[in-house]
Amino acid sequence: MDRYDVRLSGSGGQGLILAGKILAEAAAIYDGRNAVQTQSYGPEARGGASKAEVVIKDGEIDYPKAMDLDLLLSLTQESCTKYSGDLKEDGIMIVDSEIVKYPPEGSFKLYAAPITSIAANKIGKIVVTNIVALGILSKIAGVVTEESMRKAILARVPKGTEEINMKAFDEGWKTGEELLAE
Amino acid sequence: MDRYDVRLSGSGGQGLILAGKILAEAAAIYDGRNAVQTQSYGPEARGGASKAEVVIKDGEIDYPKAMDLDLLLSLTQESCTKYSGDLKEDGIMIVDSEIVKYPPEGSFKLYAAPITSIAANKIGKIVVTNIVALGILSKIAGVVTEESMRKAILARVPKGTEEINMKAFDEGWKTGEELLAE
Amino acid sequence: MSNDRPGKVRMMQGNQACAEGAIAAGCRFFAGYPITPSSEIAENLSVMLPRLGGKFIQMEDEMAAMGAIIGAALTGQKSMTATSGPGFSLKQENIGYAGMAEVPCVIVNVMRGGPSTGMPTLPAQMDVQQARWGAHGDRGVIALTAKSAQETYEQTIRAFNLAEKFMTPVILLIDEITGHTTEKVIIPDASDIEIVHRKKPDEDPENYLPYRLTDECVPILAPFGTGYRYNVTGLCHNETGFPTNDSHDIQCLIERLTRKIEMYEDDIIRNNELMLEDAEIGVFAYGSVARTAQAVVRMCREEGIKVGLLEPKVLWPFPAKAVFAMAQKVRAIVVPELNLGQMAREVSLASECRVPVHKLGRVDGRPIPPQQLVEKIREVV
Amino acid sequence: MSNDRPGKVRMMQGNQACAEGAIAAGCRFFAGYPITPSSEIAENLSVMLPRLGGKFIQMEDEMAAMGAIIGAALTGQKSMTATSGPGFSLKQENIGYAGMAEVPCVIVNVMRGGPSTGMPTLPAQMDVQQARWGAHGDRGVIALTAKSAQETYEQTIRAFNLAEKFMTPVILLIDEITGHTTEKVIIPDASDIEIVHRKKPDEDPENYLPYRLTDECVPILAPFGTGYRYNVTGLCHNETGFPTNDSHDIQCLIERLTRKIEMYEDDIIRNNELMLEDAEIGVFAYGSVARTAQAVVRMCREEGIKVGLLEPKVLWPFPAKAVFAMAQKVRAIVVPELNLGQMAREVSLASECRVPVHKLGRVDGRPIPPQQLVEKIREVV
Amino acid sequence: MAGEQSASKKPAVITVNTVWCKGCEICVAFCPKDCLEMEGGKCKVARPDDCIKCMLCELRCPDFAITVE
Amino acid sequence: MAGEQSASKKPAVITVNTVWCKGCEICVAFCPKDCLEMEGGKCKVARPDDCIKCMLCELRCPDFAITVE
Amino acid sequence: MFDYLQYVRQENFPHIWCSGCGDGIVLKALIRSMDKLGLSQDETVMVSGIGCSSRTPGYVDINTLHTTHGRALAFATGVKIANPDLNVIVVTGDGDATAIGGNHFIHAARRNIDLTVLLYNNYIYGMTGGQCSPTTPRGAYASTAQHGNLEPPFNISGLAIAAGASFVARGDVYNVKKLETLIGKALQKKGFSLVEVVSPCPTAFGRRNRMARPVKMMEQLRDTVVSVEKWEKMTDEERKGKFRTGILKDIEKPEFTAEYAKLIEKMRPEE
Amino acid sequence: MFDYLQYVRQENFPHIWCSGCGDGIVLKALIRSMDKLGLSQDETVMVSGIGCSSRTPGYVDINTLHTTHGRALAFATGVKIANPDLNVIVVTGDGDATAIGGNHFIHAARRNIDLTVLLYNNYIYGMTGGQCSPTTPRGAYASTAQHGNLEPPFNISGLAIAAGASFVARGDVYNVKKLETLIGKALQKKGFSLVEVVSPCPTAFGRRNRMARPVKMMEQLRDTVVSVEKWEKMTDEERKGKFRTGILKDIEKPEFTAEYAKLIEKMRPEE
Ligand SMILES: Cc1ncc(C[n+]2csc(CCOP(=O)(O)OP(=O)(O)O)c2C)c(N)n1
Ligand SMILES: Cc1ncc(C[n+]2csc(CCOP(=O)(O)OP(=O)(O)O)c2C)c(N)n1
Ligand code: SF4
Ligand code: SF4
Ligand code: SF4
Ligand code: SF4
Repeated sequence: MDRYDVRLSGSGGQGLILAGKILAEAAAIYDGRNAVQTQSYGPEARGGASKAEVVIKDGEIDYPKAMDLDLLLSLTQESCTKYSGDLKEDGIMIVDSEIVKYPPEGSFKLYAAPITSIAANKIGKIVVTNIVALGILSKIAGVVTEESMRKAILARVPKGTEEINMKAFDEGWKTGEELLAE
Repeated sequence: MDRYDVRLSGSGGQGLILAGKILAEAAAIYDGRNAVQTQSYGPEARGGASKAEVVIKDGEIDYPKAMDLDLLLSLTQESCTKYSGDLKEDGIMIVDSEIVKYPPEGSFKLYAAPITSIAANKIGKIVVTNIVALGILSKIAGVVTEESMRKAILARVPKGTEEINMKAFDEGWKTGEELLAE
Repeated sequence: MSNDRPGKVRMMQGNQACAEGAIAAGCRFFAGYPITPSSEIAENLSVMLPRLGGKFIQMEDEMAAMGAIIGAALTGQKSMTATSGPGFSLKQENIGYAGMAEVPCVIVNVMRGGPSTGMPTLPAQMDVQQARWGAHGDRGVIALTAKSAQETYEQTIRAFNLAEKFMTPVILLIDEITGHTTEKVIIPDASDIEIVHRKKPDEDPENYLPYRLTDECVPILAPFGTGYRYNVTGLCHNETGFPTNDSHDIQCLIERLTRKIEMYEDDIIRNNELMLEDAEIGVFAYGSVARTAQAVVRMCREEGIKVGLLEPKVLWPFPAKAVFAMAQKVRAIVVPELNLGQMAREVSLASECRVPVHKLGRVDGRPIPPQQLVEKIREVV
Repeated sequence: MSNDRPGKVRMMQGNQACAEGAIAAGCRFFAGYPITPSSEIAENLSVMLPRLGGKFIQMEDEMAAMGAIIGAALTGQKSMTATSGPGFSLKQENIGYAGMAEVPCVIVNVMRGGPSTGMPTLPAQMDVQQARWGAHGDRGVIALTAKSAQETYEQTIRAFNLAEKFMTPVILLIDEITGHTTEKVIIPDASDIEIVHRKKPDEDPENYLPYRLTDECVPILAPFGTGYRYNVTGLCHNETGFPTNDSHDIQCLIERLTRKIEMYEDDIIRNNELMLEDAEIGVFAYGSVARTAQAVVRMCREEGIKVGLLEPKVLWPFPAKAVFAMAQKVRAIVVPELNLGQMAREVSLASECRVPVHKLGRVDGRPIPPQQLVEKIREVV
Repeated sequence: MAGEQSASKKPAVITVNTVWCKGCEICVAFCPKDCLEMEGGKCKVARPDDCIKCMLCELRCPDFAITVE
Repeated sequence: MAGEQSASKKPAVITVNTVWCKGCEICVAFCPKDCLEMEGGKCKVARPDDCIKCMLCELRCPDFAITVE
Repeated sequence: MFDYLQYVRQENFPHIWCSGCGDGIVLKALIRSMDKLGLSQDETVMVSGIGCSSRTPGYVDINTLHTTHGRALAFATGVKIANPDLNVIVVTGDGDATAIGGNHFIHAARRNIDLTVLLYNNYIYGMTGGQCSPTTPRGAYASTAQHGNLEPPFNISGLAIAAGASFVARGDVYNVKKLETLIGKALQKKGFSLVEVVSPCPTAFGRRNRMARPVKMMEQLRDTVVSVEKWEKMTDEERKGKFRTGILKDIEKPEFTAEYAKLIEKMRPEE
Repeated sequence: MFDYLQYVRQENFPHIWCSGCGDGIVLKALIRSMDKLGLSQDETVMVSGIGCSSRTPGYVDINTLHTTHGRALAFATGVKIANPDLNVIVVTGDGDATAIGGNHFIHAARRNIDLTVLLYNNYIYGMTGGQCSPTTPRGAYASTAQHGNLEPPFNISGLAIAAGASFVARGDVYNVKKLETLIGKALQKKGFSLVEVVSPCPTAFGRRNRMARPVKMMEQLRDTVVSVEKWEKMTDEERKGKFRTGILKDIEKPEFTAEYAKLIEKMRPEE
């Protein structure tokens, strides 16, 4: 398979770097393919718009930074505006429908869901927003297997939080299904 | 005139560097020629054998270090042994006759006088040994004028010691005359 | 890369791979001072080392960190420090000391953009000449590079091996991209890893000369505390290790410090070549930029442009022979790098005017994307 | 040299001539840390400066000394420090800062033999590549040299002039021989000395941009305290002086730091040529070794060997054009230097393979006597 | 000192610059009169009339985001 | 401590290594019994019989040049 | 209403500091002190090193100099000696001033050169992500001390006193009015004056040490700070876990640039 | 007769120190202490920086490491942590330890790592020809202070105490037996221990300050040294121009390598 470039964007503290790591590990360790994950560093990465990128490929990954994006996830308006320029024409954009009010125009496929609210209301923990997003994303992108995603999540989240995170993933996955069905 | 290379050697603290500076200034400032003066530095220059070198020439002085010596002054046995190798076949060696008991053999001209004793006994100040030596040397070498030597000495020695230094130079000059007459 | 070798698969950052490589190489002493983008190396080792009985210390500054690893190395420990440009500058005096006193140790520089504080969180390759010439005085230098987490792991091990073999500080230059990119690393079985330990003296203490002149040109320094009492100094010294002012001894010493690297050049240098056999355009690229170049070679070939890649794994000693060989084959050489042509000048020198050398320097803290290099190559063609 | 110019004749060491030159250039701030063989520069200035209302301070180390002169320079003072190899290594980080923030100042390195503590009291020219590449990051570098007390006096003045003109740290490299040799210096009348002062802004504070991009490529920094309030940083910054992560701004900045030296190369570079017109063998020699070479040119000519000398007064930017011109005339180039070929490699690069370049490296702390160079030339012939 | 104003009788005008406010909650936690609240991650002036103009919220705001007049 | 030997009755054997002695005069100046003298820029044992073996000359000689037995 | 805006560079706001970081609080106290003393913005220079705290100069509308890590005092020494008419304020962190910059710190204090140093002590390296600093308490957690810190911390103020500073005070960002007073005193002092400001770093220190919420860190300050006056009357038992704030040293001694001016004066006739 | 020769490298004698330099006297006191404590020559390492005093390692027949200027303590820290079984002695000068090396000095003290530091304080830079050091008294002359030194000196022992050293003593080369005792105590202490040894430099300090003759410098020591015990009973007036020798601090506190060993122990089960 050709390379698949993903960017997860939002603001510092939303757990997107962890999400990136999980996605990459799902692909590379559990699906046995290759994946590289990068992110921005330093004080600039603290507040404001932040991002994590994952490139997935079967063969060796040359250029490690995301180039033409196959998928962009945006949890804030600022990050959506700032980071959507590289999205492919036939790419996928997933946004938090309640926060990203003005997604850019383009020929890409746009999927909007109230991701943060799902975490807050359906799971009751805003910290699992990233996992909800991963559920949606993996369903829609179809680039990693569901099983690998679950394994990767369980290997990464703090002990004792496995259940709630699985619930979050389930909710996301379900939301993804709904979005695809629409 | 061709370059004239002089090395003043002895042990640290005998004032040979000052002597070198005086010789160089006599030649360069008062005789209006060129002169470069170099010396060894660092802890090695403290005790043991130490040296100051002066090169005198009418034109520009290229290579600044003494090469083939026209004249070597040695106030200690160690320095005489260590530093006499570069003396020209027809060069001049001036030694303290009471201290340098074993001057090397060679075709150079050897002049020996009790330089330190002259300073100690005739002038009564061992610190002027260097000036006595300068007196002998300038008479024998004939490479700088007597008048310039005197000016250079007066310009360099501490205030209040002018007289005793002139006396030391006189004694040296006289000794030089005697040595030449021998 | 080594995806088909058996071993444990893990996802890790280049910086973590460096720490893992160090442990695998037998490193049991790390002294450092934090600096982005290298700090994760220290952080990982601060956790790992005490578990293995090894020592981690965060020193008060970079001079101290460099001094500490030299001290530790003299007790026989494999020792390492890690830093970035500003710290690398500060370590230079003591790196020179390690060179002069011939103390094996590894210095990792995860390059950011400079000069000065520059771009602490963005990549560059602006310290590659500094790795060669950063310290005062003349001596040979070994500097390796790596382009991925896997290679960082392997090159860290190699850095230790070369340090121990040639009794010299070895520098590993990676950049912020490599240091901070998380990717797959296959950790081989310990038994599959080649590990070199410095030689031990085989004579009695009475006959021991720490800096004995031999044909190998590499001294054998006994670890402190093992009964061989000798002197180590940064002053010019003779075979005994004591300071000397003797002309012959000094000339011998200084020449040997360069020769001991030069004479083993073929041993030390390693290159990777990609489709160079029939190439008309040669690309010389190292570190993270080599990944761009790999992509570009394939892209250009698809376009019908015969591009090949020479990718040095060792920057110093410079792979002059390989460059010269390439220069005899290709029509032009392109050198993309994250600086204004620091290695391009070496390529020019080594190619002995056989072909034009084109530089492509990017210094805005961004990697060179494949497209940019492709365009440069099109221009050259 | 300038024996026939009017002026006051004095005997002085190269190091004293450096101090005198600094005073003549308008230097009124010196911060240093003692080190052989440079200490006499500090010692002389510690006596002279307070007499002129200038400031001398001995700092706690070399990092501090370099920092202090940058701080002083930003108040508008002409500032200087002096050191030798080990201290030069320690100053590199802050030299890079001065380069990045574009603060004019002068750094004198009286070279001894290295690496490390090496030969504190013996001469060498082993830091010439370090002068170019010692600090991390990319930027242009100006480094001058001098071979006599007279030249040291003149080149110190020129170093200040270039620093002020191009808003950059300027390095003066002399060696222990030049620093410690006492000889005649003719001090010209103050009115005969060309002195450059940095430009002052001519706009109002409101419109002032410290790092404004102009065709000259050289910024105009107002002295602190004169009503222009701005920010100076070693981070990559834009025209305002504030840090930036903008790709375009950074690329502009880093490229400009190199270009602002490169574009004025012809202005900056100065060479001395001796009997090069009809030469068959070209000698490239600088600093104290150029004196040996002068003697040798004459000696060889007497023997009937047509030798000529190219003696650069500026080592960086490297006089590539002059070397290339020489390479087109002569049959071979010989590069005698007190290191293992640091400038010989530049000569090779610049001569573009027109002629063989032979190195003659002496690294035992002794100068190259004329006889040794003559023999080398005979060998080459 | 700023605190001297607390005697003044004019009602407090408390202004929050929500662009600069980073929601650290320090002003809210240490207001002696509990005038402030968090809303949407930013400080909100909830009970301005209770304000005694002790100025502590202003003095302690790290982000130059709250002023009391 | 070395000083304890001062009670011993054997006459002192004081040895000066004149190659190492740099003639600083410290031993001479601070010998409580004035046993030592300078000669030709080196220390000379002048009155060994007066020595009380206080060892101070040995202890203070910077050049490892004088020993007392 | 106090007008901070005339002293700050609004174009650079909001600043880069994290939510709840004490650095902004110190900056405001400094601005109020400067205002009260009527320091001229044109004649005041702020010098910093590298670190979160050292980013302060970017926000103050005076002459500002952001130098290399640890070297702020060296640069500042050059500025002050070259032009003693300038007010020179140094802003630095515990790492910047006492790890890599420790040498300049003790020497500037020894020399007693007229600099006002605001040292933001947050017990950690904030900028680089939470490594130990020389003031990290024994046993505390940091990214390079994940097993707990083994090293004892410096008493920074004590060190400055031993090194020769003429004015040393400690303040904190909870007690802001007192902080302002201490900074004002330091600014007025002719000589090396230090205000060590205990300032929380919720991000790099707090998160690892059960104080992720800024308010928690401020509460801790409130509960552990004791004035020097009160401290004197406390038993050792009572002092445990507390620290002193207030003026710790304030003496008169010759100041370097003043001494230098006398030297120049003395030399003048010789010309 | 005490046999120094078994501890020295005779081939390097006579040593390079000037006539009357105190450095040889300290070395002898150290050798006697080592002998008395039975320190194994094979298991003892001496680390120095650069300076006259730092040339000591060349003369002692143990493991010796002559490093870069100012960095002895950093190298020594590496040696000691890497192999805590070695006895590590650091020999350094006032310039080496408190000018360029000041940072390592305060940090080694803070860390309380088990090093024994002999700091030869001769108030000057001897090796480089008599420039000011951080201990040169105010008003004294030096090659970089030919108009008289403007800067106040460090109290080195006081600095070490403030930085956290567990053992601090001051001795001098006139009172050699006491010096030997102090060095012995320092060698036995588990922790950072400093012996500041006041040692004359007739060449670089004496000549410029009317004490060219070594004996003159020794006399001055004799006349200005006061024991700590006596010092306590003296009035401020009587103390003028005098200085204390003896043990200035001696406390128990955790030592770094011991703490580290505990950490390793704690980690072991996890493996
Ligand atoms: C020479 C050098 N070494 C290391 C660094 C990396 N660095 C930048 S800031 C910093 C520590 C900052 O800590 P502190 O001074 O306490 O300030 P804070 O960020 O906590 O305010 C370090 C280690 C650097 N920039 N330069
Ligand atoms: C980096 C560096 N800076 C400066 C020097 C020069 N230097 C050598 S020894 C010394 C000072 C020695 O003084 P001190 O430590 O007091 O020792 P002493 O010679 O007086 O025993 C200096 C400045 C050096 N070798 N390296
Ligand atoms: S001024 Fe005081 S009372 Fe008023 S809101 Fe602020 S903290 Fe509360
Ligand atoms: S042992 Fe004492 S009494 Fe005897 S010579 Fe030496 S100093 Fe004098
Ligand atoms: S103390 Fe030692 S060196 Fe000095 S005079 Fe006496 S024997 Fe000689
Ligand atoms: S990391 Fe800490 S010190 Fe830095 S801005 Fe954030 S809270 Fe403040």
